[in-house]
Amino acid sequence: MAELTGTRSPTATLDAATLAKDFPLLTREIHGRPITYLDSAASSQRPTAVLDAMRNYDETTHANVHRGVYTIAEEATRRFEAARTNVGRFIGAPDPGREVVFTKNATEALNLVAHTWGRTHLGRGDVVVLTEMEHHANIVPWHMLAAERGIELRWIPIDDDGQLVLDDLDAVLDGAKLLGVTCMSNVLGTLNPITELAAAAHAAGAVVLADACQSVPHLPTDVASLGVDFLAFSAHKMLGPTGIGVLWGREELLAELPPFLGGGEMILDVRKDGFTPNDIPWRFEAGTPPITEAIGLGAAVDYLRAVGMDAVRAHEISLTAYALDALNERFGDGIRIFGPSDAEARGGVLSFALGEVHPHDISQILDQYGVCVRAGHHCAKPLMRRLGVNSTARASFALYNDERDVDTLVEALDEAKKFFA
Amino acid sequence: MAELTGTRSPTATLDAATLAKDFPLLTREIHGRPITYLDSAASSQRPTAVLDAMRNYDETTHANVHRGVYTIAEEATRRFEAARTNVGRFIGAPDPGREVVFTKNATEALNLVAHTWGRTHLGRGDVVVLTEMEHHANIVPWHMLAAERGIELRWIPIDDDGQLVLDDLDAVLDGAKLLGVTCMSNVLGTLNPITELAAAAHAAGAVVLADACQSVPHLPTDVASLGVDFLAFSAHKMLGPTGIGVLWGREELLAELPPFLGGGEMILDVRKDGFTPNDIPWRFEAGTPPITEAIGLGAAVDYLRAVGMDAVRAHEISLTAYALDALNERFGDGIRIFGPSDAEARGGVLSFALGEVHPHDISQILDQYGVCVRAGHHCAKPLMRRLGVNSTARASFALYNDERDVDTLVEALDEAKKFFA
Amino acid sequence: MPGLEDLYREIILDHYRSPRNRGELETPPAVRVEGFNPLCGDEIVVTIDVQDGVLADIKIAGTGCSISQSSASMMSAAVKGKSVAEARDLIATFKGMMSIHEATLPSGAGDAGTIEETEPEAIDIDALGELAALQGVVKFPVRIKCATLSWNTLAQGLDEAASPV
Amino acid sequence: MPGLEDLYREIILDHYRSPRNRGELETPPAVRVEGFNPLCGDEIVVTIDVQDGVLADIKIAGTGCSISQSSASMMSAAVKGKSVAEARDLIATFKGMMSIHEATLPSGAGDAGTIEETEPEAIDIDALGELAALQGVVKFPVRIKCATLSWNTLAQGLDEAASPV
Ligand SMILES: Cc1ncc(COP(=O)(O)O)c(C=O)c1O
Ligand SMILES: Cc1ncc(COP(=O)(O)O)c(C=O)c1O
Repeated sequence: MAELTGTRSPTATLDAATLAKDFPLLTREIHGRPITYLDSAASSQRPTAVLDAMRNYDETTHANVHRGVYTIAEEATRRFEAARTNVGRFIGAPDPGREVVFTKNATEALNLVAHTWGRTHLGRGDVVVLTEMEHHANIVPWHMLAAERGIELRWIPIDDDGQLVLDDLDAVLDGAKLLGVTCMSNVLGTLNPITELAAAAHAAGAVVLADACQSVPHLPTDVASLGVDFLAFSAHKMLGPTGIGVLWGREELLAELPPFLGGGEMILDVRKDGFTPNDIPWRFEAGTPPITEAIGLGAAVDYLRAVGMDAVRAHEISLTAYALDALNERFGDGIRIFGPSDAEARGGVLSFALGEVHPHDISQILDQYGVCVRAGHHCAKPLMRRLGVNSTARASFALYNDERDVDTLVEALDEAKKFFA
Repeated sequence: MAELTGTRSPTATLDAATLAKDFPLLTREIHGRPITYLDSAASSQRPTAVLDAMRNYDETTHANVHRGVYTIAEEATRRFEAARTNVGRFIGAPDPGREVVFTKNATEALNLVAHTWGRTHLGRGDVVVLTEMEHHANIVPWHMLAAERGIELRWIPIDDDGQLVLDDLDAVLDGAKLLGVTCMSNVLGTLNPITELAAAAHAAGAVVLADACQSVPHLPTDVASLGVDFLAFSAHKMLGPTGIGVLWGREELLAELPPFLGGGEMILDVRKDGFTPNDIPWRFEAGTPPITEAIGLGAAVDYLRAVGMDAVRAHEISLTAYALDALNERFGDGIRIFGPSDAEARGGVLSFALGEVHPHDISQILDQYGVCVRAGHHCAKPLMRRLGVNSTARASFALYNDERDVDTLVEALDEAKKFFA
Repeated sequence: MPGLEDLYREIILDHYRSPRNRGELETPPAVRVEGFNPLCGDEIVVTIDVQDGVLADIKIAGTGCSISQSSASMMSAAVKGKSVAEARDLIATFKGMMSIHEATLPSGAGDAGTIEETEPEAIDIDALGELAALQGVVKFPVRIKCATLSWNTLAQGLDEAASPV
Repeated sequence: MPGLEDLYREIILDHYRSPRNRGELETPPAVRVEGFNPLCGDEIVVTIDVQDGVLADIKIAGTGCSISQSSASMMSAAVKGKSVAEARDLIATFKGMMSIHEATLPSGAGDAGTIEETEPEAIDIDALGELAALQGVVKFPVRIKCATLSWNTLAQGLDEAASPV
């Protein structure tokens, strides 16, 4: 996956400790200890540059977009649309101004595809293929469509290393109309072979909806070389604000879709007896969009681009390798780390079971040491069932984490283990 | 409409010039002149207290909500849910913790009702009654449902004073399943008799969906005394951030509705063969919610409550009366002001036609004087057709506007008129 | 564990490590109810044997964290052999102790961190015996659901046992 | 109007106050096309009479702001009597002048206000004659749609006139 700007070298590096200084929350203390934030897969922290960009917009430029002739309304519109283009370029969108739809989060983006593409292309008996490692956001919309119009869901299984089993791929995809697949599992860290999957899906006549929530923040992304048709992600996981997500779609596909929600902005005309929808991407953006949030997302993209996504990826591989080693060394058979054992085959998300200690208890004890890890099903209950657990503890990294964070995690886990022994 | 806290006296006052100092954007200059912001009906400005609350959250507390055991995740959840309760109390919700659904904007809130209530209660031939002064956000979702399932839309007309014609109300409501009505027109300023309408609709067996986008920011609101079933509004029009809106619904009604979007947070369980939805209000909040934005909305509510909604209303009546007088005096027959002529019967929204000068040109000229007014159809094209115009110019007030703003408007309009004479 | 004394009292850890009344009763005659916590996916199975208005036997199965497991274990010890009415009273008292934060969301006030703490209503803590050890859980709102899971499940079981088969 | 000299050139105001070729031609033989601007709700009606590859007559109706009205008026004067090919060239040139901002959204760079301005490509401004007066509109992006409305409508009319009835 080629990237556009910023540091290009695959050996590019970053200095996490220096970057961490850009994130105000990371200076906070928890129970008298410095915070060790290891829950970026749930939501990342935001650098001052992002917070400042939003504040600057709010203090100098805010007005509703797309409707005003006066100076600040025009500036607001320009900054908002510039953010759209900026985000589109960041993921290699061929036509960034038309193909990037702002939603409220990645979940809405995925639902948008189910509602608009799904309702126009899927009928009774049609097949949608998902993977066993999907997040609920890429499962439940299809369940809802299945209940409404009798579509069939098929599942690509995973093996014990947390990788998709692709031996029967052609059979699974046979007759499928859509493949919904996560680029990177938010539980296992598994990086799926999207390019290969997309090619197989297209050969079978299916369109490809990629859930890129966990990959866009951590890897260079180029929609063209991935070959997918739709791509969804959330700003709050990529150093941006809450309240905004993105659906990218291929121009030809988006252009033929009906609207999603109805209201202002998405129309060309409204009469008492009907309405005429607007052009893309606005057709899918009913009502006042998340304007300040788009500015923030644009600034987050600028920040990531300046650091360089290759450097982010390289850093996270090395940190993940370090963590895998450290955990295995300290706990041996006492820890079960889910997902690929090879750091290069995965992102910086480590779900684990620590002996008999329940994830809730792990997380609670770790909190005493200032360590933030998530405990739960991570919105992936079908995957939990496949793994034979109710929940896992999960530590996840971002560009501001370094090896000291891993060391703190390991020590705190040791305490938890002792406490519940 | 009784209000909850803050200044209660109907003669309560506020000092707009002092309050204006709380709004950083209002210190901006446009073309070398101080800004005169008269577009709050499109989107209001935000006080420093709101911006600070969001910044404080982002810098000290941010984590994803509802899923984490660790300290900041729990704090984030508490602050987020406290904002929900706070907003619910502000509108007199009997059960604020369960009846307030956070959406991305008011438009999503209205669509949510059409999708969930509409799809479970409306079939071919069923009647939805709207008014001729509805915003597109309360029209297009019903058009979409009409196209999908053949429901019929009926319209309550308006008279030449911009008031709903209620003579035939019982006939119009006869057999209706839902009445969708705006509390206050965003074009005419008309305040509709919601309590009366709701009673009539209930007598006819219809539920009532009120669009409170323009009323919640400017008037005391008490859902119980209004007697409506659903109420929708947006934070960005009430001194809060973009990216968040609210649907309030009566507990019994919400509790029986199916989910809207599918994903994390809105489920109790997900299996490969289906899912179990969560309790209200979370059932309707799929994915990561607008967390920072909820904090901001809570702070906006605090700000409005401290000023006192009675004081806001009293101020806006007097400012509107002053503006009506000033415009009529200066332009006489040369200006056509739409909507009720009595300031008490309307909110602080003044749409007008200034002779033959096109609203775009008015807005453009006014901008040279630092005056921000909107020109267009204001997302109310059926109303525009009823008024016999394509667009209007619209000046709208908030608690930070005062009589000097009106004076500046009048002078600038005079220049526009001269320029195009 | 410094800072967590209120949560992880010794008696709680004891019940967690050596849970009482573990297992499942045969159904029928026993009534079997499952409860689960959507937050973490934990599931609990409560089987009860109600005879002549008395909760003659109870067993607990399923998995969960230390709080949910020990709460279930203590509950089973507390209600076993009691009348259904007494069990219901205990459930009400226990949930009263827990509901302070479960039901009452942080109220009104600001968003800016100034969240009011509601004081616990007067409840008969003495009636709870060693269950009072779970009182510290209310300081950790996320864990309240863990503590109440088995109790909600038991309540449901009593309802089912009461309704004609 | 100080600050707006670029937008409201004298010639623009002249066409606005005294629009040329106002009205509608009889259809048929004329082709009638409507265009509208969703931003403001303005509608324009262009009727054209194409004979032997020549735009023999054109009339403009509808309502709009000074920019859309004067652009339509100037356009009508400029294309009337021209060959269809020449009219199409002029449309392309005019839209070239306008599209700088219409098509090219503010690019890449920051969100923080540092929006690159793209320089106009080389277009044959001379070919535009008095229409060049509308060049200033590109500095007011919201108004570009006003200026191009009649041109897009004309283009559509030429397409319809060309397609077999
Ligand atoms: C009366 C009315 N309803 C609905 C809306 C839609 O609000 P939003 O764009 O925030 O969804 C608006 C504002 O644009 C409005 O004024
Ligand atoms: C893989 C994956 N998909 C989808 C989502 C949903 O994202 P959001 O909650 O921002 O809509 C998440 C995060 O929760 C995720 O990790």
